[in-house]
Amino acid sequence: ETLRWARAGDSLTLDPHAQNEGPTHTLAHQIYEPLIIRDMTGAFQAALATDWAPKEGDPNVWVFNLRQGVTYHDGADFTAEDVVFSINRAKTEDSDMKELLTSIVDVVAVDDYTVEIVTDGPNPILPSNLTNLFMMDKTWAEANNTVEVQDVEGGEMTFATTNTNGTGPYKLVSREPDVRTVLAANDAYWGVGEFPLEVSEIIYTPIQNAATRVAALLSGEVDFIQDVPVQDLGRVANTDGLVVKTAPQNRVIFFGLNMGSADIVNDDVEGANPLADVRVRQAMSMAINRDAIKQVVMRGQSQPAGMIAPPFVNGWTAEMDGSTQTDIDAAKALMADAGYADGFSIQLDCPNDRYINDEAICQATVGMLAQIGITVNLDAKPKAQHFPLITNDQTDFYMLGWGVPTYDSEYIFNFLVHTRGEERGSWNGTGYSNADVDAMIQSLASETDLDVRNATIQSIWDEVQAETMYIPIHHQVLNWGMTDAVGIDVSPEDDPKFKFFSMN
Amino acid sequence: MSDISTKPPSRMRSIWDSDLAYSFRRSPVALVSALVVLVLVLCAVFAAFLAPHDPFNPATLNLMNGFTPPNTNNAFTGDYFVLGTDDQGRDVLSTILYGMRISLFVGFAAVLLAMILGVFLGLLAGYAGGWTDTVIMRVADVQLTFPAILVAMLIFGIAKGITPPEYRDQMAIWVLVLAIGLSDWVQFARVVRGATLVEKNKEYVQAAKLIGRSPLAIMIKHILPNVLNPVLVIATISLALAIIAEATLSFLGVGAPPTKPSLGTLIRIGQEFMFSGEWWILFFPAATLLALALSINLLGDWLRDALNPRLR
Amino acid sequence: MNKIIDVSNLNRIFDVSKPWLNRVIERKEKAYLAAVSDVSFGIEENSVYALVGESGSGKSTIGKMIVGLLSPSSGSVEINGVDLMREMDKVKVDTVRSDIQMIFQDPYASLNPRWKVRNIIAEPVAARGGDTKGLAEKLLEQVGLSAGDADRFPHEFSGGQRQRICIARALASGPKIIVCDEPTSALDVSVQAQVLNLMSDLRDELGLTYLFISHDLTVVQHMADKIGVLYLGRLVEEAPRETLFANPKHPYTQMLFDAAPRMDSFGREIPPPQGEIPDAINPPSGCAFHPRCPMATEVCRREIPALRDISGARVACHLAE
Amino acid sequence: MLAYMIRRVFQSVIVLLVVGLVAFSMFRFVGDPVDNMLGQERTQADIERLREQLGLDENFVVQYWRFLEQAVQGNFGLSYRQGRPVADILVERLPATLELALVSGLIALIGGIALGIFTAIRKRGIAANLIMTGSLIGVSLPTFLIGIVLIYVFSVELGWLPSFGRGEVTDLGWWTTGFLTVSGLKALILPAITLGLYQMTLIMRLVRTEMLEVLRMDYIRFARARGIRQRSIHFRHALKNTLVPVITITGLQLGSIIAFAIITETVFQWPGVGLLFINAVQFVDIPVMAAYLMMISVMFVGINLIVDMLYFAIDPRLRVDRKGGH
Amino acid sequence: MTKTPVLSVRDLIVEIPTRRGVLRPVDRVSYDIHSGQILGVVGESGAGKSMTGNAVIGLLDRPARITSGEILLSGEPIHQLQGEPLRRLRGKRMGMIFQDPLTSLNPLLTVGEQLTETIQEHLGLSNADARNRAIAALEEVGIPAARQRIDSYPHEFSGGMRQRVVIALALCAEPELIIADEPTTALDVSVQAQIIALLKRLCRERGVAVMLVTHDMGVIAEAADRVAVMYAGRLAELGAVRDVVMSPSHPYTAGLMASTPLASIGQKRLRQIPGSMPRLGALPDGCAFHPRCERATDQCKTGGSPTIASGGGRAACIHPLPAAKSEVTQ
Ligand SMILES: Nc1ncnc2c1ncn2[C@@H]1O[C@H](COP(=O)(O)OP(=O)(O)OP(=O)(O)O)[C@@H](O)[C@H]1O
Ligand SMILES: Nc1ncnc2c1ncn2[C@@H]1O[C@H](COP(=O)(O)OP(=O)(O)OP(=O)(O)O)[C@@H](O)[C@H]1O
Ligand SMILES: [Mg+2]
Ligand SMILES: [Mg+2]
Repeated sequence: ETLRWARAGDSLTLDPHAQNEGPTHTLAHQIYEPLIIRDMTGAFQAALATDWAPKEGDPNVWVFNLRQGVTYHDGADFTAEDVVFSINRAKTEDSDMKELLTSIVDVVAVDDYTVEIVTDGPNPILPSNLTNLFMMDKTWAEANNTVEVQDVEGGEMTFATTNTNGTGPYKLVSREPDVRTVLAANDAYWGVGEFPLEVSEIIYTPIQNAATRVAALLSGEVDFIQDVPVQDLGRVANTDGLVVKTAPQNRVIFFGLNMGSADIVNDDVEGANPLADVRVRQAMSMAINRDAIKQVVMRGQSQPAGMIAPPFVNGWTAEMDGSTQTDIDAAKALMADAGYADGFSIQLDCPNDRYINDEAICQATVGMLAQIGITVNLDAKPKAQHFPLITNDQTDFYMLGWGVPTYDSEYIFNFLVHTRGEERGSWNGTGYSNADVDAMIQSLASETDLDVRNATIQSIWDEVQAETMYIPIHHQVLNWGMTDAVGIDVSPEDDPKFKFFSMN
Repeated sequence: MSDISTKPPSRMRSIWDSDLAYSFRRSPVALVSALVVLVLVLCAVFAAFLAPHDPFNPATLNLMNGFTPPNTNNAFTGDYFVLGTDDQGRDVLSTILYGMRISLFVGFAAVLLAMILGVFLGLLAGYAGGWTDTVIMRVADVQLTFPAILVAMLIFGIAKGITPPEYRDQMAIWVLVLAIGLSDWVQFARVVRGATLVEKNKEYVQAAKLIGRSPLAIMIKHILPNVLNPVLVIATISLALAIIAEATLSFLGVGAPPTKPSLGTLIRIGQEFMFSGEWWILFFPAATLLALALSINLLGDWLRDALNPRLR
Repeated sequence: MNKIIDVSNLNRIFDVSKPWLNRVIERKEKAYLAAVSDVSFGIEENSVYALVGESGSGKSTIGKMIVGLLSPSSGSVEINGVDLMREMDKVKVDTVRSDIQMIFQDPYASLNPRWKVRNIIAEPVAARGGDTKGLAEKLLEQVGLSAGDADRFPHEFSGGQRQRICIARALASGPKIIVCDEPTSALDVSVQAQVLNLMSDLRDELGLTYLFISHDLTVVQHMADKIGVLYLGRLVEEAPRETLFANPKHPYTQMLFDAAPRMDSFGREIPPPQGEIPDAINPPSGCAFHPRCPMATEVCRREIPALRDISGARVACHLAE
Repeated sequence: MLAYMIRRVFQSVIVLLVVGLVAFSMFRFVGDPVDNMLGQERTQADIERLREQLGLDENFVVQYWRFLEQAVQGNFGLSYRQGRPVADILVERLPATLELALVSGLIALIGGIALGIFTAIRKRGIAANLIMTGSLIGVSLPTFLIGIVLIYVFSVELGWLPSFGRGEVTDLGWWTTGFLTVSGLKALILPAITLGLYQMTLIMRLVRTEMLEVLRMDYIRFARARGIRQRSIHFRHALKNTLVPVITITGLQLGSIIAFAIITETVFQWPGVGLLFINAVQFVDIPVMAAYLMMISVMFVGINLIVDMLYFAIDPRLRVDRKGGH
Repeated sequence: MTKTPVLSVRDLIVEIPTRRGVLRPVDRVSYDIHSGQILGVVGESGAGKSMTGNAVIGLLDRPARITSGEILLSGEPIHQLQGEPLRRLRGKRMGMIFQDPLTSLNPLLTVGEQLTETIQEHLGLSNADARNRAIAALEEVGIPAARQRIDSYPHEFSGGMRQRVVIALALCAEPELIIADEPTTALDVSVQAQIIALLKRLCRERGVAVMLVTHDMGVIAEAADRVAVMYAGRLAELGAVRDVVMSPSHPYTAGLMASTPLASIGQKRLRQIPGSMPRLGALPDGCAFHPRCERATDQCKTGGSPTIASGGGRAACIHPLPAAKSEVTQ
């Protein structure tokens, strides 16, 4: 059966290693496959690998046994060669996946269906880094001169940008970026019989304008949409033949604060950085009424957060996540303590097309911070303009959302807590830098003793929480709207894998 | 010498008696639309006194007031709002009043800018002729190549790039003015040029030349007052267009900031709640915009016919 | 008597060629229109000199060159012995400029509709920074309107009254010469009579000199002391009024006289003149009038006749005697 | 005529050069291209190399010239967003926009002219006055709102027409058309109305004004005095004369339809160049923005040329030599 | 004369309602025109000449309208006709010539198209016949090489030729009556003479009745058989041309004649009528001319002016001039 699927954005490229981004991976998952996937509940499931385990006697090596009899869409066989090729490809300069693979030093094809991955130290969580790492056919890549990963930032285009050859359940039939992508079931798929595979054709249309997207669902022009605007959930749910399904998402929304600089540009305080004072940061966090945001802005579709890790993640604790309370008076007192009784003004950079009601949350925050005297200038812009501000250290107060595909705190620390540097900390726009913490973070990669590792994680979190490095807002709740013919539950990754879908 | 034997009628009197005033008094459409415009403009100007709340002061907002329907008390806070509140808990009525102020300001300022620029260039092109004319009119052609919203988006993009972030909020309004104004001058220039070409061959201009008046004096003192009628008509219609253009730009995300929304921004926000039943967030701003733009357009329409004796 | 205006060998050529590109593509020469060719005449002080001729004959062009609104292509206009085009002395030019004023044909277009009559009349003085107090009122009375009219706008006046306002404006700077370009052709006869009378009166009172441009022979006959007849930019005949009307020597002048309707020619059945005025861009060779001239001979086709003095008149005709 | 056309073409080229300059300046000044193209881990050497590769070390004029050279060949480089040649993307998207523009243009033209004539000849009728006032509502609301309201009414509430996209399209070589399928045609209706409504109002009012002016001309009175039929007077004598001035403005209007398509396409998720442009703005995809600008100007200039030729076809006075001017 | 006049206007009143009251640009005007006759209508600008002509052919622009009186075309009343019947009369039985030949012709249609359209409309001829007829019409008005020039556009003709085309258009369906509203005002004297001669010839040969509106006394004297002098919407005097010009009865006519420069050759000053014609909205009571009239008495200020017979015509004056020879001499 045909499934017409719409969401706000489109995949950025078909090259499976060129971008590390949700919509891009979601599409790729239908066509390509990694060794391991997460099923619709988020649990590991064997894909191109049938089983995997650390090598006995060598904690630095993981052994993957590959599925046999898998063929690519062009008929070629899937072998260990391809795994070696794909992982190495994903580790190259232009790949956007390389940060997930920093620990890998070598990939060895032991035989046609066994692969060993050598890491620079014991890496207990390596499998979770591979769930979005897609396997490409080496022969096909070489024949089509697309061995190199597409350099997206460099404006490059390769054969793989517009052509695919995966092992996945669906084949690409046609694609116009931002317009329409058509996929058809792969009859030679290895999983026939194992998965429902009831969707035989997928027509994927990005619809940016939220009202239009909802209208398309309401008028029956599409069967399945992601990103239902929260205000329209009721309407969709109350429409005959339509259902809304929700689930907590693996994504937390928070504000980052430039606490590292001696002075900041976008404020009205001369010669000092008010954000450098932890009391100010605490005050700001206290001023934010997360319940009101949940209630009004999110229409109940969020889970107020006290830390910047989603509950799925190893290291998350209920106490930390429930640690925030709104207290304007206390916040004012803290401000006064810090010497900012009269407040100050600052600019808030906010995306307007990335997270659920991102701009509205920022706007509500403006009002809440105004109550403790902080005048916030809101600058909302498309994500493509927003994110570079963070990675280029050009913002002092920004909104960011973070999902943790590895389900482990290390992922968060690597990107958001570690001092900004070559290997790690690329999304840490706070200027926070603590050598001890950095050392602890680095130790996580090779710590095999899970208890020790978890203790380290906890102490890093303690530090992060104590510093109020980030101001958490909430965990997003995912909404999928669909016709009641579609049988599927929401996945926390927001990545529908259509082979799991049933249609009745 | 205190002169004048037969005193001509007083100024007020002669304005009242003029054909324009007469046709105005006789046209119900003109009267009603003028009244609407007047009321709305006054509301906007005195928004600070009329509005029950100050939606531009974030400190006074209570998010919990969000989505209060019109003429009800909020379920949590118990506050009352005549026209309800929007998603941020802002009083819709107050936000409309303040937003209209921004829309009108942008409209008026943009039209003024376009008018000054267009009238000046049009006069120059028409009067000087030759190369000056060719150059100005070619520039106008180029300008026309860039439709208004494109120009606006370009200017907006560039201005955003070059203004320091702390001024962006205030800049946004001026950038809108600049963007809309710059994309609108051409029609003024064209009309003024056309009229100037006609006027400059009239004998009163010859007479002024003969006296030895400078071209600038002739352009400004003699020709300008005689080409103002069509300018007035265009200005009126442009005003409505500018207000709409501002709304459109808001939709495209390059308008007034959401913390200081204009009518257009309000509509953009409101349309997100169209399916969800919070109709008032869209309806009231849209109705206000419609009333405003429609009245201005109707006035412009009437003015066009009233000032064109050949159409009566 | 001394000549207050001396026009000699005046030429004005308009470039009416098409733009360069068209000429290149269509292989056409540049096209010139000789609006005024080799015109010479003088006007004596306190006299009325009239130029007559059909439309396009160059009357207005000459008028404009004399007042300085147009510059001649060649030849010179001397006013009180000062050649405005060549004179370097600014002050001299300025005084001469204010000595000469102009009244236009269309009384409706001659007055800026947005200006009050007072400002219109005072402008020539105000522009030079002179004292304009009471000036407009005085002039208005002088031209037969009331002082109270100064506060009105032009649209409140009839054509004849407007023409009076134009005259008042022309008088404001105290000129010696007034160029009148068809001042009454837009007016009704009864009003025309008033305006013409006013002009005659002013001439006597103020000692004005008029260059009177018209296509109406009867008006010219009434007003002028000396008359020049123009055809296609050339002066074809010039004579004092009595001489001209008693004995027109140029065939064109004769044709004009015949064609003009008269009050006493009830049911007159004479053959109307032949042909129309030729295209000024490609005028006929020789005497421009020869294609329409009943007496034309070979020489007329070839040679442009020079102005010759013939019994008190100057005539440009090979055959006149 | 030939000379006139050559001159217009020449002027058009100048217009294009200027637009090109703007587009090029965007490349140069809105964001450093090197910044855009190199990731964070760039070295000074990388920068130098890229600068040289892009010719950024040359002087401005040389760079501009190079840009033009490329632009003339339709080469605007690769889209930052899609990593594909901009020209390919444009060609892919153009049919959607052109078909939409064509249909809305036709709606605007036919509706505008018909209503314009109607309101002009029934100047004092109730229907005409209603149309006149009603038409103002069309220009007193922002297009996007009209679009959304149409979607709400016709797609969501009534379920008659699709709310987004082009429906099924048929490939005809490199051109894709929605004209050949029912769903394609249905999908066109709402966007075309949204886009055409505004222009229709403008054209209608313009036609009315011009027609009223023309109807007062002497030759119309003279035609009446000769007993020519009303119909012939309106449609043969007046309309033709009305069209002369209407054509210029209409030409410009049709050009701006393509620009206004930005909004309509966003609302209806119409896969044309306008949507592409909006996406490009969001992604700061400067090659696409520049190419779009150039493309719009080429179209504009093209339309203007066509309009000029129409003049020649309609107005015999222009066919003979005119004095001076252009 | 016993024959029915081609045009007979009886007590025609045209009114324009305005915000400052109802204006009467044509006030109780009566006259006849017989076949082959030219009636000259003179008067100053705004006297109501064009309005009268337009009323006859039914081309009054709103809000002007005929409020009383009758217009008879060969005895049939036509002043109440509207729409289609009126349209069929126009061009077929009465034609009109406007002042400016340039603006009278549709610039976008060839002369031939405009002619054949008119001919086919009224005579129902085939295309070819209509075209031949059009060529004949052009030849008749003296356009050389008519066969070639018929496909030219109006702007390709000179001013005089254009006016000839206009006349051809007005005459092509052979109407009985022509209303010529200042047909020569925009033309040069030499061309004017040609056009007047043409009109006279057509009138004589075809027996058309012509109403020739002008403000040029000379043209009237030369072309017209009878003259109507209008002042402020009223007929001041009507009579044979020689009588009216040489021995006017109405002081206004006399003043008008005398103020032409021709009448005062040799005099330093022209005879002038003081003042100017009053605006329609501010007409004085009684005889409209009385404020400017030397002969006016109190009677003139109140009473209406009786119509008196004078010579072969009539005048509307209480104190008419003795029908003596006026001052107009050779
Ligand atoms: N600016 C100009 N450019 C080109 N040709 C001109 C210009 N001004 C006048 N002419 C031409 O010069 C000739 C003489 O014009 P001018 O106005 O002097 O005639 P005129 O005798 O005053 O005619 P009229 O009685 O119509 O006023 C005409 O053929 C006219 O077309
Ligand atoms: N629509 C109108 N409203 C008011 N007055 C009008 C209107 N139309 C014409 N008139 C007046 O009617 C009178 C008669 O006009 P008409 O055109 O018949 O004069 P005319 O004798 O033909 O003058 P001219 O010689 O200028 O053509 C004029 O006084 C004019 O001002
Ligand atoms: Mg002239
Ligand atoms: Mg008239």
